Amino acid sequence: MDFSAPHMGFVISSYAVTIVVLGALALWIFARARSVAKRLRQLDDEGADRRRRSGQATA
Amino acid sequence: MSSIERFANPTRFMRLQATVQPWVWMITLALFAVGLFLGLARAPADYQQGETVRIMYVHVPAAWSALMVYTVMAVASIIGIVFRHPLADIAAKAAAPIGAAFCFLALATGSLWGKPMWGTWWVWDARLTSMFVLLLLYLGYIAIWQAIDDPRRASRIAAIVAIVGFINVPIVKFSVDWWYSLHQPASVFRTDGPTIHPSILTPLLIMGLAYSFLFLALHLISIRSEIGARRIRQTELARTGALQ
Amino acid sequence: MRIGPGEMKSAFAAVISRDLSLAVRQGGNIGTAIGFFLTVIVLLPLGLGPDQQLLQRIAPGALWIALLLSVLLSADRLYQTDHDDGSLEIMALSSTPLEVVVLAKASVHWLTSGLPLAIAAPVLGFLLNLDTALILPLGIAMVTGSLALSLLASLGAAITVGLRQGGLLVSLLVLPLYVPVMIFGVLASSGAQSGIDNSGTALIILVAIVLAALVVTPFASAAALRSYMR
Amino acid sequence: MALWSNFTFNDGLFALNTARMKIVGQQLACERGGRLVFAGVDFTARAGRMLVLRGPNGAGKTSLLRLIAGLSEPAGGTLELEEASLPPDTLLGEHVHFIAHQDAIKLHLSVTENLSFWAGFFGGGDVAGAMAAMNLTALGEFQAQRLSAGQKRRLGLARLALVEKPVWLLDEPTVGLDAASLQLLADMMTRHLDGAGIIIASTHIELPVKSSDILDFAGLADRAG
Repeated sequence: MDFSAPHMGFVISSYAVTIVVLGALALWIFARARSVAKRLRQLDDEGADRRRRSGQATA
Repeated sequence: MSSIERFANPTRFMRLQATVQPWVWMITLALFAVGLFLGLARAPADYQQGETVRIMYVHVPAAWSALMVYTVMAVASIIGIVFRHPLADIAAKAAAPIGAAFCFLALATGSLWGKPMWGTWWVWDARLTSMFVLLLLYLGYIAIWQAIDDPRRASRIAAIVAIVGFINVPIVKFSVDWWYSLHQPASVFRTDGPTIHPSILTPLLIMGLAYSFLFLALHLISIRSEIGARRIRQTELARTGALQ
Repeated sequence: MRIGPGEMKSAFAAVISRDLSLAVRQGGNIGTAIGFFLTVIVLLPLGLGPDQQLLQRIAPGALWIALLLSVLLSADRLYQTDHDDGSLEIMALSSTPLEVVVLAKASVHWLTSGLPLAIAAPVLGFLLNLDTALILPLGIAMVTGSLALSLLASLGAAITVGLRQGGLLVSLLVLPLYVPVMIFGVLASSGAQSGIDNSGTALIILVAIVLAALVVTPFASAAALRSYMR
Repeated sequence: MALWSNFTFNDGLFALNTARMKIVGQQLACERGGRLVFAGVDFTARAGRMLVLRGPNGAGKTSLLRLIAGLSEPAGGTLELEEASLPPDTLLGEHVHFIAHQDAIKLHLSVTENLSFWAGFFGGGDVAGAMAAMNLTALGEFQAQRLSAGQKRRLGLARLALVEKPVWLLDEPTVGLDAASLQLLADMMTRHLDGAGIIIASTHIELPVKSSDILDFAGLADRAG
């Protein structure tokens, strides 16, 4: 590849924009996956707590 | 409760996804490595367009994938509406932002390619125009999901939007081609067709495959998140209901 | 199903006559459509300059844009009152399929916006220096194409009927569906303006698009309306 | 509507004989917006009797009526139409009069025009009789927007007398009615029950209608968890 070729800026920009957009998309998807997993764990813990407490109450 | 039954299948999906995910990522990365190597280091520069032709390796696969993802979305919507399968609705919803990103990339790189070729950032060329309409279809679909609160209702309405849009895509393509050929008979340049040289075609196809696998990888994670989000919603609703 | 064709016809007629008299009494639809149409036609030369040649060249396209926007704007709230006052639910509970109701309402919308505009457009075309040879083809293309425009706009209205911020969404959803109608509508009304005369073929394709819309939109709209009732 | 495929039909006579008709709901559950409104609701509505739904706001009375009408689908349980002489592919929806909170009237049409529209839509109906039943005859030429709230309600209720349908689902039909109109409604309901019709109604006040069963929603919300 010849980096001194004319219009090389356009080639680099299009690869850059691809990396930025796909990277942002992936990061957004990862972040969402992480926050959903975290909230699920939280809810699970709360649910377990609640069950334990109600179990003690009836015991 | 009925939700256990409803998520029986999603649970199976979660297990499958966890096993498959690392392999999909490996294949994706390998395809990108090979495709970029062949496209950037091995393939020759075009005798007419010079190095600019290399934009093709990110532009064309993005356009292909945008169309493919819309097809996936429409098929999932049909399955969702006919068989009332919640996983299909979720799959359709999860595909949309990824497809929209591909579509946006096709437009952005197309415009970056157009500037040196045509001297302007935007041309109402048949291909770019169809892509633009496809982006609008994606945005409309995403907006419907945003606008409707109840996921079951949203999935129905969004499915109708996706299916009608899917019927619309070939009609738009046909009409835009007609319109463009009438206003400007000769195509400025061609990126596909039988004249393409194998040294260019091979990396192009590999990049196309790489994009498809990237979609698969991201789609699987998104579906997983969406299933989780629905569980959260349901649990929270049940708990606030119990607190009343 | 046990529904007699007579019952369906009477329901169809009932909706049409009710909505027509409502449209005449309230004047909402017709007023919006004509007002918007005139606005575009008058503002265009003011924005582009009075060059007669230029205006003549863009006249068919400009008239189509005006038609399209007017139809879209007046269709926005097509099902709103029926949805809000509970009529739609009663209709859904009858033996008449909701698809018939959708067709009736789209027809009324066409009769009160698309049709009058399609008839008025060639006449108003003189403001844009429209080629007199194009008056008839433009009229025919617009009467035909506005059918598809009304059907598609009613689909957009059905999809957003239960939503508060429906306006923007309707435009976003309907715009892609309008692209083919726009293209073939303008081609069918421009005669040989762009070189070869393709208006005959374009008109046939326009008719095909109308038929496709006639098949798809009642089912899609009825399905959307039902989802909002659940 | 898909719900009515849940109905079983025991005989296939093509005459609409409702004398032995029963609507039976078993362990019904209803979900709205992902939230469980109620669960485990059992009821039987018999021909010639009125089933009154009682309970606090938000208990799901309206949701149950919409479920029976076929406007929504149950999240669990079954709804059955028993011993009805309806053809097996009938949609119950078309045999139902549903009076909801909205009166389904057009403000820019006159009283007569409003009823004539519904008569036309249903393929025929007794407009004059319906107006007489709810004492609207004198108001015939008035535009609906000039009516008071109670008069609008009466216009909405007049639909009941317009076309004969075996099942009436009434959601708070008495709201806004004065004593005289209440009596008109009660008379209309009594006539319907005497003709072996079914009425399921949610109401806060005692209606002067004989032979009613009560389904109490109080306490059902607790079972929803």
